[in-house]
Amino acid sequence: MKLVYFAWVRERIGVAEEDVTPPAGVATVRELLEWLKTRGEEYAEALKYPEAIRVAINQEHVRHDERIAGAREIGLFPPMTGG
Amino acid sequence: MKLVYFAWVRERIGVAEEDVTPPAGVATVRELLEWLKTRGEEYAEALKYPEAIRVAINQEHVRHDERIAGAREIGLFPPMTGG
Amino acid sequence: MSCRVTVRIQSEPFDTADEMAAISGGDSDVGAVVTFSGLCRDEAGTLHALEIEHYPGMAEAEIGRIADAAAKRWPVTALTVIHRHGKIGIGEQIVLVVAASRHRHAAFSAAEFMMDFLKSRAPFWKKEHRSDGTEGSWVDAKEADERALSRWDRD
Amino acid sequence: MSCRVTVRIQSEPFDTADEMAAISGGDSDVGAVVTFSGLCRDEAGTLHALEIEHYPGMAEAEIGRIADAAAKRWPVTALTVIHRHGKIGIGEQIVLVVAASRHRHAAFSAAEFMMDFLKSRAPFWKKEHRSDGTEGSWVDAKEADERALSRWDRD
Repeated sequence: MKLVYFAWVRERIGVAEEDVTPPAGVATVRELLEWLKTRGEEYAEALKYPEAIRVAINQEHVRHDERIAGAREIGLFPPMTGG
Repeated sequence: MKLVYFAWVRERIGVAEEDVTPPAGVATVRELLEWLKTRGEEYAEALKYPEAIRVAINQEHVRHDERIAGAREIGLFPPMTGG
Repeated sequence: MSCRVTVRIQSEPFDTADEMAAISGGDSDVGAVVTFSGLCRDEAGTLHALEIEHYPGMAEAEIGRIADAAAKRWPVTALTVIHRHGKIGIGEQIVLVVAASRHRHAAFSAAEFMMDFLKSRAPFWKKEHRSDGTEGSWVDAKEADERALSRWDRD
Repeated sequence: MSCRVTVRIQSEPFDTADEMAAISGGDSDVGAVVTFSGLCRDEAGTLHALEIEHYPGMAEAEIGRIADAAAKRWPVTALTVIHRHGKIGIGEQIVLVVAASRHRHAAFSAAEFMMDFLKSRAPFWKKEHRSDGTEGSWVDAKEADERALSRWDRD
């Protein structure tokens, strides 16, 4: 699946997007965030407070207990500050 | 004192403004309206439902129990429909 | 906080973009501008214009009092109200309210408060010009407009 | 009631007067147009610009969903939202919402609802460009903006 990052999540991880294949057992958004934190220091730093991370699956907001099966694109970003 | 009329009050009375000297005993807006109704058919018609008439003394809204002593200008008009 | 209040009653049309520029121009602390434009509707084709009568002097004074009340209640930096009188064709602007502030809530609330009070308290009256040439009547005040004022008592 | 919804995300400035004319033009049943303009503030002189990042595709989709929700809730005839991205100087417009309807209450409510949800739900992020040349930080989300959503639950 494709992951896309925005704002300080993107800056801290150091890339704007990447393709990943989470291991079996990573079923929810919350589990995805925990797994990503194990991928390196920059991920651990970006996702240190997972509850502060907003998530969209296929460009729609989801909660952290949402299942990621079937997701083509998952966006991870800070709380929004538009308008 | 000067009376000024607007909208259908003006049309029914037939003049836009006039100077009047109400008799002693006409102390409030309500009494002024009752006295005006005695001045002719056009006044009786215009002021038939006095509770529908809005009143301003010296260009500020007042209630019908307001005293008219000291008024330079009294405006009589229907409920407003601007905006 | 001081608030610049501008009130104009005029028969000529006005330019909304100019008024918006004037209200925020030069003030780098304005983050939110809300405008309300009231347009002349054709009421399903039955009208071809409205004639607006007003009480000269009192109209300006009353709108100024409403603006002062709004400025006291919300931290707005500027309020502009322009109300036309005379004959106004379908689709033309009758009234414009512009409210500027640091944040959006104050601008929205002040603009809506202004319009609610302007509708029922500013001395203007509308007479219809009917499309079929018959004599139009004076527009009746709406009870809903009077009721709209009461919600500003609460919050 | 059908509502024309227009959503644009662009880096170029836009013209508010053109957007207002487009939304009410030709529709003689529009009596009320409310606009909201969000401007870039200088935060007491500390900023010289904002950089706005967005999630392409999702930004348009999310604003479209917010507009659909507003159109379902109030009888608006048209809604326009334009949001800029990229570098935006002090005093420039960041966002414009225009709501048109027969009566004012629907236009005010729809515009304010749109802004409240846009602030906390549309995927945009602001980064500061500081006047003193030091690196600016990402603007923090405000708790007040999140709280603002809850009042739309009630009425």
